[in-house]
Amino acid sequence: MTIPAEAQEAVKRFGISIEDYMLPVHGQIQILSEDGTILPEDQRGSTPGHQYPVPSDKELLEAYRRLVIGRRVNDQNSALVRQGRLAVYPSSHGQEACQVAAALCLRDGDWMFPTYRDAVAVMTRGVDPVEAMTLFRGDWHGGYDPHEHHVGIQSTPLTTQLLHAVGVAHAAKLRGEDTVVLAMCGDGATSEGDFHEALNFAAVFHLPVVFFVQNNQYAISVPLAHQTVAPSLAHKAVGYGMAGERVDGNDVVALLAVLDRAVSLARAGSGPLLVEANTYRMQAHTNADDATRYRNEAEVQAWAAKDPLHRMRHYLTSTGHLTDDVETAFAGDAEEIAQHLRDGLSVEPQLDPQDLFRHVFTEPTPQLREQSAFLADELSREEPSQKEH
Amino acid sequence: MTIPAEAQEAVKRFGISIEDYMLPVHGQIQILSEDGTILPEDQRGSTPGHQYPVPSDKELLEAYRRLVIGRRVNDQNSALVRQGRLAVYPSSHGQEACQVAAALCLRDGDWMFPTYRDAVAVMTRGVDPVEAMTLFRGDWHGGYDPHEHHVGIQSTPLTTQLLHAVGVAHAAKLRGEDTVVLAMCGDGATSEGDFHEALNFAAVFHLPVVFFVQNNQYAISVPLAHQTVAPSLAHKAVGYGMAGERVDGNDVVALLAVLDRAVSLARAGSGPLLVEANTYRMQAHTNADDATRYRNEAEVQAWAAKDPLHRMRHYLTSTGHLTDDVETAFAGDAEEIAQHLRDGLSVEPQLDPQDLFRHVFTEPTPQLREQSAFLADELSREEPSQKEH
Amino acid sequence: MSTVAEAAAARAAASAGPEPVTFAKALTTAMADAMRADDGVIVFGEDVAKLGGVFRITDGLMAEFGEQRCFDTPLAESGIVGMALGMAMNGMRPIVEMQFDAFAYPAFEQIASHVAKMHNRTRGRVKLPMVIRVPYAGGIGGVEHHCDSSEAYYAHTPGLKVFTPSSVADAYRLLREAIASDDPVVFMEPKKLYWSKEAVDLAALREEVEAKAGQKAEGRAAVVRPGTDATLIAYGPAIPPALAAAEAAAEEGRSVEVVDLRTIVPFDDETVSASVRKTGRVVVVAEAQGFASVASEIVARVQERCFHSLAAPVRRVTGFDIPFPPPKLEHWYLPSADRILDALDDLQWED
Amino acid sequence: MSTVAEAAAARAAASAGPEPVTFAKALTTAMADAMRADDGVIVFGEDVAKLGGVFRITDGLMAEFGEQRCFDTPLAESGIVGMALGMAMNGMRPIVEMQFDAFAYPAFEQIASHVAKMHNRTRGRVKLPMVIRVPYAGGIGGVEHHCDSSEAYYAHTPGLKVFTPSSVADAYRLLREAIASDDPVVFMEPKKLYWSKEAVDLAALREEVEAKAGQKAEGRAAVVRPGTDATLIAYGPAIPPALAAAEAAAEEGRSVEVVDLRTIVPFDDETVSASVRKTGRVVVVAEAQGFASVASEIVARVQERCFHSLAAPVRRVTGFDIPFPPPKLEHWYLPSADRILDALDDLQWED
Ligand SMILES: Cc1ncc(C[n+]2csc(CCOP(=O)(O)OP(=O)(O)O)c2C)c(N)n1
Ligand SMILES: Cc1ncc(C[n+]2csc(CCOP(=O)(O)OP(=O)(O)O)c2C)c(N)n1
Ligand SMILES: [Mg+2]
Ligand SMILES: [Mg+2]
Repeated sequence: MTIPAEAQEAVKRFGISIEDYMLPVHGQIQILSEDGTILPEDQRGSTPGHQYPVPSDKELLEAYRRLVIGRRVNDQNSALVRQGRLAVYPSSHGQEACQVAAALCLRDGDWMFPTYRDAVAVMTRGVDPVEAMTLFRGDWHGGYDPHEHHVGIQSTPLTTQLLHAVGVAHAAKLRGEDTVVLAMCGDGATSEGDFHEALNFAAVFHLPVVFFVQNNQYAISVPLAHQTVAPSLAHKAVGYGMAGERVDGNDVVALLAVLDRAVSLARAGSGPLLVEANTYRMQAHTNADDATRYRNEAEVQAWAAKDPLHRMRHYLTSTGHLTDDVETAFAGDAEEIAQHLRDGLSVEPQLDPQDLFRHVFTEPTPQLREQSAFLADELSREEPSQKEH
Repeated sequence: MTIPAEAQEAVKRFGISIEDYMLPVHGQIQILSEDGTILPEDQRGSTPGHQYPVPSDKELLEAYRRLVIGRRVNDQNSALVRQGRLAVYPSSHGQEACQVAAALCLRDGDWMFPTYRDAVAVMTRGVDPVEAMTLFRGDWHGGYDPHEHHVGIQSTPLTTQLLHAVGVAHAAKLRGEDTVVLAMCGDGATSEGDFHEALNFAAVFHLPVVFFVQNNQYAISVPLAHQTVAPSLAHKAVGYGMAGERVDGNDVVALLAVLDRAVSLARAGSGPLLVEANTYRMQAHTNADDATRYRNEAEVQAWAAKDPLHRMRHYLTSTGHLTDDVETAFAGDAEEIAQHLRDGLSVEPQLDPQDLFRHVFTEPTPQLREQSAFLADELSREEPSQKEH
Repeated sequence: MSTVAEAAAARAAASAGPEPVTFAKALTTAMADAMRADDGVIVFGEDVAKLGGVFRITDGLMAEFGEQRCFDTPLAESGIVGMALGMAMNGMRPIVEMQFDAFAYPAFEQIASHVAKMHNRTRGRVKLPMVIRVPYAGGIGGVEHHCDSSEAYYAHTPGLKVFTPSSVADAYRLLREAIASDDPVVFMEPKKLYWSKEAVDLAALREEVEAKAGQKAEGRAAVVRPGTDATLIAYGPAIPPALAAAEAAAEEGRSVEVVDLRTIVPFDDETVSASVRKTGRVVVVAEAQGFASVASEIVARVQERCFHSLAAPVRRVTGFDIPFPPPKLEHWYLPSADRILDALDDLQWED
Repeated sequence: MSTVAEAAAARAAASAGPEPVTFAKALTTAMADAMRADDGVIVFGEDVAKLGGVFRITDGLMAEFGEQRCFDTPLAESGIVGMALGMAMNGMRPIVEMQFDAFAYPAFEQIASHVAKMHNRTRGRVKLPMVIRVPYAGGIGGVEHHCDSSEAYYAHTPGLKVFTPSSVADAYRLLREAIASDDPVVFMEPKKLYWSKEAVDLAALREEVEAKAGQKAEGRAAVVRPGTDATLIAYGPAIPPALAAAEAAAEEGRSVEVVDLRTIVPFDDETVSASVRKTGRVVVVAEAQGFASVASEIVARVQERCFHSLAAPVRRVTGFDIPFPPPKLEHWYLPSADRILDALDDLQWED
């Protein structure tokens, strides 16, 4: 195998084996304790070759602001489902640290490939929240232009988007651009064949892709133990000659540290990396799911104690960066977006039946033109009263 | 993760980490040197938890006999292709040690799931050589009954058969049977999604499957370096919480040692294992391929020096187990099978056009009955001369 | 959804006696009964065990039969189907659930290249008694990839049987037959019918099936509404709108026969042709996009076999040749009773 | 294979002037020309680089354009198609090769759920100018899984264009059009035609295509042999036997028109219907198994549109509904000129 330069560096500097470079830390990288204090360096779970600096206070304060907004967005959207304004919403409540860090670690020109659960990451990246909700409101499959913010359409067929991420990175690399691509998926999704193919392609073509797995312990009702018996999901990196890392997914400090380094390694030419964030889906899979069927309240409560917002609030307050005024301002920012969501989603979308035929191809085929005329004719013959569906 | 008992044992006994248990040896297990002498224990590439006894002389002599037969079968079949008796033959010339060991490590009740290249393994397992050639003669898709010798049909769609192996093992396990299943594939095939899914299913359901990868360095024209940048294919085991091992694929002694242990571990309940054999495809991919387009003669010659037969012949002669008489007897056994192949394949197979419809379902549908009648009618109207196609 | 509910209610009202049972319940009961009757029958897939499936079709099976016979797998459809194949080779009768239509596509190679062909390539030595359950089609407001009608992919693949019930009794009967079949069956379940109810005596059906008393449903289309002026040929999710259209047509004085294929493979040419010869006018109704579909096949067969009985070209009412629309637009896509009535009106009655 | 060779020879003889060129060469040249014209065009897949593909269709591309623009991938078809999609999203025009028809199945989810739908779901914001080349069909004595006719799976999937040339000139023209298309195209190459030769001036064709001079072939069926008594509608591998049958029919005094679809999606109803209205008798010929196939669709469309012009039911000559047979049995399966002639004879000429 060709050992990437960065890996060679680590191997040399720390006197570790190439496998040690690839193998994630045995536990996980954690910087902020559950009660909101920065852990001493020797308690962060790091090993030689796996050491991380603490991000700047400025970065952390902004991350916290995004956490507050993310939580508000999750709760607002869940409420909008209950009010019938959204058809479905897969909430990332409890995973906001992952969502926020995934967006903040990227530059403008970089790309992100999210799943259905990553709406908060998508919005944090700059996509208009209402546009991001189009899929879940049900007036179109995707509401935003992937090219505008370099965010792939939120993917439902599990894991498939990782390959699109690989392709985007490959194209950029062929053109000599320094784009990094963050490819996201869940723990369950790692079992699909496309996961394997995406990681291998990225490794073989030595592409700047950071694979970011939010291990929220469940794939709908199926717990991680039925998904894999590997020591960790990050261990899967080894099989591709890739470095893996495991991080506390409720610790936005550690997430930023690990993802920032992963992105800069990738940009510098290390090839792809795999980061597993250990987190928890605090709510049901979607509003259609009943989580009490497969997990108990005690488990949920144990994770509630690790709440990502709570930890950061405590830390930033204790360091004096988060004053009541700032907290109020952040809450205001969050409320503004919640209001925007409420407003945007309270308007019934204008539906045009002809949209059915408009975008199948760049130009409709004769067959589609015929079908479009057929529907237009059918609708024109309907009673006016029936037109309002 | 649940650490299998055997792994726990290794971890305890050798004071190694669970990752050390899963990680293959850094080089490869080799017992017989290229010039045919048994290597001293400290030169066999083993590490704590990865030590292998030398199989018995009786086992080795029988293995050599099978090697001689296997080589003869490969060469005979290649000749039959040239004579037009076979449509195509993917030869395992150079890989006979893998072929032989794969069959010999199993008990009668065990199952084997071979690829198109594993005809020698299939025959070594007891399948009639002519029946095994049906696929390549082209008179039917498969010529033997998979249930008779517990050998799956040789699979062309790459890697798909690993999942069938997993299913067979799962069914046996549910019934409390101690069947072990050997699932075979090539280096190229490890890149397919089904490889990932098969290894993961086997690991999660803790099934007695030994995945046996013959890494012959090429997938048609594509060399291993374009297939993976992992330290080895055996390293892929780690990502499934499975133990991996790497063995000299031209050393039947090491292969038997490693596979025998893998099979007995699996039978004892260790869960699945992954064994990578490092070998070489001495001839073109099939007769239709032109290997000079993508590899040079020097490389081929370097591997010729590692020939699996040559090494064993030297070793067994030097220990006195292989006398001229025995060698002659083995050559006779080989010639007998070659003759059987020549005889069997010189007879034009009896073709029945109605076979087209007979086996699609257990009972033909009305549609198939109609189509069958249509063809019968068509053929009955043909000139007698045209009937002989 | 009102059409569906109405049609179901109408059918429920029509038969007297037994309690109303949902389509979902009939499927669950069919699996449970088969599992009771044969230890080799096992059920697995994503979320089928503890959760009972996202549509709750496997609800209670793990509780009754244990985690060995009803279990969750890692999230990988090719893995599920490939493993099922191996288990079927080795004495089991697996039933696997694909969570939604489009999520069976990762298993396409296993289905097309192995499940469909294993019996044939081994000259019948390997039988694959396995069922691949696929909840399919729309009408439930599902987002993209959750409402595909994928039956044509399977029906076009030789070696697969394709069943698709549209009534509660058929849900039970056909699933029992699929499980009992030594051939692999792709069992397409119209999602929108899961919650439809009919008064059906499942216990009586069980007895009938287990005594092999009644006629097999496999390969036998059902005339679900008799008529004399025109024939609607449909299956699965298209049956409710077809029945509603026939009902509406009756009010306008037109007697429309509705034929439910029940199994697409094998196909019941006899029943279909008999109806067409009688009425001479045909509309084929299917929810899937029409191009190169099962509906195309029905049209082709009907005109091949009944050409001289046809008073008008066979018409199709199918989905458009577009990706399944988002929830708020699906009503424009789904074949409605009105659209079927329009097609019926078009059958050149003036001649 | 003699029919194929003969038909090709006949066509070659018919046109005078330029050197005979193989179908394979036309494809290779089309890719090379497109790569010269546009840096964004790249080619990848299994064995396409150093080896030039198992059929040598990409031979010489790596040598001329370098390993960045023509490269081998790891052995994983879903990976190939999924990565191509990402590259197409990001400014490239990838052409990927699936080594054989059945080996595209692992990519089915990527093709059906993403390649086909991306343009639509993003309201046209993401274009996918990519070509998936699939060598398909039989007639080459290939073993199982190497001779599937898989066009119906793609043609049935909305959002995919499906092209399939049957002549050397069309091989060049259609592949250039596919590469130039902003929509994804599944490009089906009849394997048995790779070695067929015709006298075609590729340089002239190049000029024509690059000057956008001629009419586009996309969506335009070609009347490859004019006739008045009956129409054979065919495409891809079925064209040679159709032409041979027409030739033989002519000897018996029957004038048979042969229509080559060239592109299945979009479909050229105009040309097809015009021919049918003229002749009134139709046989649809396709190599794929017939059930729920492209042939079914053609029959359905023809009877929908030309019912009253039809003097007899539209007949189909297709593959049987069985897995593609082993090499020694394939001649019984493949639509032959004789079988087509039988079907022509059946078109109720007595009436
Ligand atoms: C290919 C495919 N199979 C099945 C599904 C149905 N499904 C949707 S989400 C889900 C669980 C995914 O779990 P995970 O990857 O852990 O992500 P999470 O929902 O926990 O964020 C399943 C099975 C799907 N969307 N795609
Ligand atoms: C799914 C699939 N894709 C592609 C092919 C075509 N193909 C046949 S053999 C081969 C190379 C396989 O290489 P490897 O797995 O290393 O096995 P080897 O031939 O070297 O024994 C390829 C690409 C196939 N048979 N199946
Ligand atoms: Mg999860
Ligand atoms: Mg190989």
